[in-house]
Amino acid sequence: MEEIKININGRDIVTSADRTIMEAARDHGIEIPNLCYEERLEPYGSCRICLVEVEGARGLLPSCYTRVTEGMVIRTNTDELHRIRKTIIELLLSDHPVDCMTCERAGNCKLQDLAYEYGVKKSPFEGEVHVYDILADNPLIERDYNKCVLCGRCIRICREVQGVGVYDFVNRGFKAVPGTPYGKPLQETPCEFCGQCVSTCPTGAITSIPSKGKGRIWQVEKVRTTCTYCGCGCQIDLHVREGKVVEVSSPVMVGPGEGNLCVKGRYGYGFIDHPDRLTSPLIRKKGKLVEASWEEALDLVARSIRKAVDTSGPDSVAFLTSARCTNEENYLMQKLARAAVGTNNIDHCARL
Amino acid sequence: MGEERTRYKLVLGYGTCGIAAGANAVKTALEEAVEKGSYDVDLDIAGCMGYCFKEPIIEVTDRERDYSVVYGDLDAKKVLQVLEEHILNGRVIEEWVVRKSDDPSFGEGDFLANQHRIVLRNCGRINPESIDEYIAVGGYQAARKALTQMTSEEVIDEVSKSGLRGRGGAGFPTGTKWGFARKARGEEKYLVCNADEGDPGAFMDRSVLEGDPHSVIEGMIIAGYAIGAKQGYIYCRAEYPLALKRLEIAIDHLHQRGYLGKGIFGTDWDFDIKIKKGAGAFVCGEETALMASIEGRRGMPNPRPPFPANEGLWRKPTNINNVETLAAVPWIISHGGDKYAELGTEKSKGTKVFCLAGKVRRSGLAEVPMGYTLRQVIFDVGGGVREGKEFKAVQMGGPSGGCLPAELLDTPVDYEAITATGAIMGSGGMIVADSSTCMVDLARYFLSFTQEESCGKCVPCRIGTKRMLEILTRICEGKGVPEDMEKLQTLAADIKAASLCALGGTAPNPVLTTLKYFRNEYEDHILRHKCTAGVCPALITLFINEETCTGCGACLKVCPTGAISGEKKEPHKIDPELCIRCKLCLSRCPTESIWAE
Amino acid sequence: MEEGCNHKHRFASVDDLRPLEEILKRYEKEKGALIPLLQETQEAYGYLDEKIMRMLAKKAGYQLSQIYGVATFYTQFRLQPIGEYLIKVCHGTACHVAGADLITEEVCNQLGIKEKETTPDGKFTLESVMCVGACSLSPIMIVGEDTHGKLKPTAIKKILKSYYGEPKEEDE
Amino acid sequence: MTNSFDDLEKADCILVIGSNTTENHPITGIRIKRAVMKNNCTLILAEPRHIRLCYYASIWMRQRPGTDVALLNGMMHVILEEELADEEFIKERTEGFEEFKEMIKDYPPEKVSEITGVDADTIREAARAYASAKSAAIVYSMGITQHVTGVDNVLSLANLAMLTGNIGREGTGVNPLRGQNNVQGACDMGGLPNVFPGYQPVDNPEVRKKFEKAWGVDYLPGAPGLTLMEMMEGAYKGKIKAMYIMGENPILSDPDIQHVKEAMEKLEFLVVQDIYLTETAEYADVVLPATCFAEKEGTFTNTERRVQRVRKAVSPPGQAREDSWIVAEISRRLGYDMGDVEASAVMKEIASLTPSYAGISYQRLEEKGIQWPCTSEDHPGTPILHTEKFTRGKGLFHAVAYRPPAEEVDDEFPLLLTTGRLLTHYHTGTMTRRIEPFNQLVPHNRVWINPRDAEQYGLSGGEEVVVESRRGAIRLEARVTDFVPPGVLFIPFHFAESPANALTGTALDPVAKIPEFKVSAVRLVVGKEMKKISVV
Repeated sequence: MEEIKININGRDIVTSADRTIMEAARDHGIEIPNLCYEERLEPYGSCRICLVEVEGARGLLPSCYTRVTEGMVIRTNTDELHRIRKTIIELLLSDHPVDCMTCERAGNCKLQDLAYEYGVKKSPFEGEVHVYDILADNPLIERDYNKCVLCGRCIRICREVQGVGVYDFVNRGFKAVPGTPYGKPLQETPCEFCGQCVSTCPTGAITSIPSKGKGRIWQVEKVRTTCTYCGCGCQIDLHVREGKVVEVSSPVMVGPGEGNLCVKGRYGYGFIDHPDRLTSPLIRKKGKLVEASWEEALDLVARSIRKAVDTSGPDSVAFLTSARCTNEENYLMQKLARAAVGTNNIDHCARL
Repeated sequence: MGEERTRYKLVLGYGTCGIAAGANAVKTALEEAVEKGSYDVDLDIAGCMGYCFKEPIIEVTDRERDYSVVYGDLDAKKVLQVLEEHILNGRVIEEWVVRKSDDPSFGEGDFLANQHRIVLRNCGRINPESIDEYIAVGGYQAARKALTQMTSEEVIDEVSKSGLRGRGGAGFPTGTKWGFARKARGEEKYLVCNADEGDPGAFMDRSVLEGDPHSVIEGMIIAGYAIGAKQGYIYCRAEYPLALKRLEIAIDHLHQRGYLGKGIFGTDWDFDIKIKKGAGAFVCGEETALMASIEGRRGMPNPRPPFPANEGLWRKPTNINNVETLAAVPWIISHGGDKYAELGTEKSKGTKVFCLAGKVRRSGLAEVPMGYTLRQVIFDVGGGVREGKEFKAVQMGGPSGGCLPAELLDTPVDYEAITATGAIMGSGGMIVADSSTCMVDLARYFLSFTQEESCGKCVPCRIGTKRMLEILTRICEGKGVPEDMEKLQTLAADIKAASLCALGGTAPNPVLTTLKYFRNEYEDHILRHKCTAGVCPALITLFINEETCTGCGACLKVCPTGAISGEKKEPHKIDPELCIRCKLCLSRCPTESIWAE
Repeated sequence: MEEGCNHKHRFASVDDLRPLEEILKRYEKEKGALIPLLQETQEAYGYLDEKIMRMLAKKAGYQLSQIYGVATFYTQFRLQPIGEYLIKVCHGTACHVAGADLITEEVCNQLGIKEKETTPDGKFTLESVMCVGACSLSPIMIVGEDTHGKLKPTAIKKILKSYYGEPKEEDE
Repeated sequence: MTNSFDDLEKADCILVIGSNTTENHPITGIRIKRAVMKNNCTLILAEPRHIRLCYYASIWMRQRPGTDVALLNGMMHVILEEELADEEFIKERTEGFEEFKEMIKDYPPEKVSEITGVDADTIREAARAYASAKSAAIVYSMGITQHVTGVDNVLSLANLAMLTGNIGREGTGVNPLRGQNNVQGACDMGGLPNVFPGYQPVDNPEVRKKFEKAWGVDYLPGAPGLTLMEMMEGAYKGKIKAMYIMGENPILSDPDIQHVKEAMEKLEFLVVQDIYLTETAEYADVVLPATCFAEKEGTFTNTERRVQRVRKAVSPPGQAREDSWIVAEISRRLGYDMGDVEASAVMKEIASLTPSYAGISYQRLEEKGIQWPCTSEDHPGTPILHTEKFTRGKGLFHAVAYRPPAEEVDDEFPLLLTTGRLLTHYHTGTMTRRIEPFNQLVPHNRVWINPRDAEQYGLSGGEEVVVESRRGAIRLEARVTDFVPPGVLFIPFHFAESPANALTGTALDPVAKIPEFKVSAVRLVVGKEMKKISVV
């Protein structure tokens, strides 16, 4: 891409012609506030929070949508822009329940952050407020459209990224709201329960049911790891609180999944602390598996393998290593078979 | 048209306005009578002649004497009398005459005499369903000339020279716009005719499409050639069934003649047109929303840039022009851009069609050269305010426009001059208001319209206009507070600056202009709890004139709250405590004895 | 009048898929034809029935959400069946100034229904529309395909009555 | 994968064959869908079932299960006939073309159409679309490999890619999607009977010497060991005495589970190391409680060869221990001390012995994953394989003739069963079936039946039926859907209470020893007759 020169807030910047103003600014450490913008999605330009001033342009331009052009002179932080952004936040809050105390997204809410940044305590505008039923028509995803800011991110991610298209806006104008056709519960739509809509919702309008009330964003420790399901290798953050995984998210634009997850990646963590987990070695005694100490169990394993090797040779022992385990564990397992026992009888379920 | 020329030609105004006024009955009566009797006439129809206030009308042309008379306010009975008196007896029925061709001062003759018709050149003069009639008045000469004798650059130059600006409202120079689309990279390009005339109070596009569809199509053929688009779309409101029908007929005829399709006018240029019916969304008049709608999506606008000229329909370069703009193009090509530019002001050239409606005496279509003053349009053409009442305001540009007071009547019709007042030229709607129109209510009305029509995409328009509307409603209900005016003003400014498209960007205009020019009415509502126009229900009281009330009981029956009492044949009374000011009684009273204060 | 009160809409039953299939066929190759598809389907069935929409989505390759989004965006589309005659009262500026509210109120009064409702006998459905572009004849009401201009609330009763098979009187 | 996920979005054409990508590799599915939606990429789909990708495909070839070789040969016939092959690539980069070309002559589209049930013109259209694209990628998965002709299928895909020069460039390649998070890694690490880590053959004395030295042992066996299915057979026949299973559940995942159970019972000693008491663990003599991915440090290698970190987030429950610790403890007790088995140290050892992992270290992985081969510390990794030459030098065309599946339908077993996964569940369900919301969404197993077949059996959906094969029978609910073609049933294998693999056969691909999960002959039993059949 062609390199071009622009000026943002008095700073000369060299950027490439395929960048938007917001991207070019971000590349150079200038953050432009936004709400409907998401890196995974096509720009939309609806929230008007990211408006900037461009010399010579007819009116203000949405920085998420507008591509830079040679010689563009941009201002992102004028008094007028500040006032307009504040008005927009005030308008949004005039139709938004102020229940941040109990809202699932408090601390992780773009609207809350904006209100904080622009010092909007209470909306000066009064008027009709939407009252929608909270929709928890399935075990995973809750929709509370009272908190919706109509950024369309749920609709767009479902359509543009997932290609599923569960939602669209229903009605128009003040009555517009995202929704399923004929208001059907999610299970009666093609919904795959990937929770991508949850991941992109900037407010508490769409939230995950399993993690509800399990911890605020600042109460959890995020541990970056790799998803344990299929071979895509999506990068995920395990949200850990008090020794438990309470939620899973994916860092946007990181790793092969670029922040996208499927139903298993996002919601398939409940097995980790399931009561069925094995917590002690077991040894078969009188036909039954009973608890035993590690010493006892390991000794028995070693003794039994040794016995087979001694009586029938190393190739009478077989090892199944695991496509579920780490590289290091697999390495050690084949080393065990080859170096410690002396057999190449090692395989795993790659064939299954 | 028969081979033998009859002496008289009868042309019936057969547009939506005429039909709404009863032209169908007139038509049937005429047809039956002509078939049975032996009148030396042939019948034809035409679109709206402009005298909407006199519909149904017919124009009787005496071919022998080269003289014509327009009769108005007809019905099935009256039209038979015209046949009888005028055709058989050769006697003009003076009292029904709207216009005489030899005496512009007679009747309503000055309505037309004060106009300068270019866009409406054929409206009401030819049968819109006949391509032959269009060709007979020089139709398709311009397209032929452009395609066979001019390069596309020359066509664009000619249009640029004419100074023609987008008549949809924004007033962007048409030649420049075409130039952008011409230069845009891409093999596939589209031309769209925006016939989604949604402004309440504007009907010139409908009138042109119904009265002279070929001129628009010819304009499209020329425009398509100029920008390099082989496919054209006409995006027309579904609310205009007659316009749609006539467009379809016209396009059929053109296909038959080889004027549309492959290798048109014997050249190797291909051009075709598809009609897309709107489905009821005002916002689709906005270019990007219109394109979304053509593509089969919700008509929600997208930010610009990228402009349609570079990335439009199906992401291909697209040029969008309004009906009136396109209808002017053939004239410009035929007569030359310079000729067109002779009319008008320095920056606004040519003519503009206005729709006069509201409390104006002669409502209808008025095409005047740019530079005429509002006073000339409203008083000289429109005949001033109805029932001799006092002019209070003119609303220009519909929900995107503004209300201008009498002091500004000398403002010339010119994009920049009108914009300076806070209104906009808009598409050409002019609603005249008199003392019985409440300006706060009118502002509230327009805002409720934009609120209703807001697509909901961007926050300022979706919530901002809603909050403005709520404040205005509050004021109309007498619950306004003085700070509301300030609040409206600042909110309006932010909505204008921050909205995604022109719908939101101009939505506050009616409020801002009324605040500016009719602040006293706001103050009356807020401070004195008075609606001087007697419109806002919460601020009025209904009275029965005991002198004229006959005690018929019509009002009593209809009153939903039982606020009216009175013995039969005795004057009735309204209990202001119970009255909810629904005004139902007012409309029911046969003697007009009920009034609001 | 050629389009008098005999003009009746006979809508197809939603169990009859033939009209839908015909419509689908007509637009098979046209891109972006969702809106005309819906318009013609509505013309055939009177409204956009859920079952028909599901079929349309499947056969024409649209996501149902997209169809529903479009159907709820444009005022022309209806998700409920309508009466035999659709009454559209114009609320354009000229009509508003001329008292369109009173017209709607009177129609409601006469028919005992609210806006967007249908009379129990299935005769009329009432809607408000934005400008129909016949401002000089304001206020205006369209019943079925007939336009009635320069209305007064007092005229409503007679007009409505004319649609009940009684000899229709000339509009004033 | 020869190429990367990013590459899929650079392809002008993608051929997806034998992969229900959106359900089994949802995030790769996103890439394919986006390629179609955003970049106008032409998607060719070869798949018997109606899957979600059908909505995105320009061309859908609904072949009979097990006829992939014929289908691909048919496409290549068209490419040769219409001179759409990449002559230059064939000349410069490949060998064996002439023999291959001869063989292909036997596969005119009309003949192929009879075998596969795909319309000849559709085959032509697909061949043209693939061959004329500037860059075309192939994506496949278990629908290709889990056949007795699995290797043939893969070789045919390689032929197709080479024939058109669609390999070694951006947006091209032959891209298998691995079914489990670390199949790639388990293979890379030498979890195979014939190779050491990095695919270094065990029968190469040089290689053995290297490992003997590094591991400090005198002798490493040079003969390849048994594959999984051979192990089971060995156990069944008494040749295998002891088995150590780490994190696998063959009783549900392997074909013909009755046979597997019997094999397990015959073992003298079975140790199973897992996080749950799996169906297989029930047969163990010793069960060792292990850790799950959230409880340990390490790395996984994804299907595009990207090595990425696994990090410990929580502590294991009770006395459960890390697998590496367990393995090392057993090793120590067997007289072989593995030394430091802390994950980063093990990776150091891996890097030192595995050329393709040589440049990989935890320090580098901290930032982001690396795609092997990564041969040195400053090597950036390899997003696209075979850019200049193939591993063996020139690419070899294999003349692969069509062979029918091991089991074909007959009067007794008239329906064809194919198995697979559902989006919401995973593999044998040990994890996902313990997740309550998932069980609510998909509570039980269902067999998919085409409406035409359903009508024949008087089914309308929702009723219980029995599906029986020569090996066993299971009882489950019927789901009537045209997502399967007539004559074909589909059953997911996640459900222990109605295990699909009670029905599947042990016929193996002769080379890769992969069982033919995707084709079994079965019959449907409904109504009262069901009582007569004993189900698993």
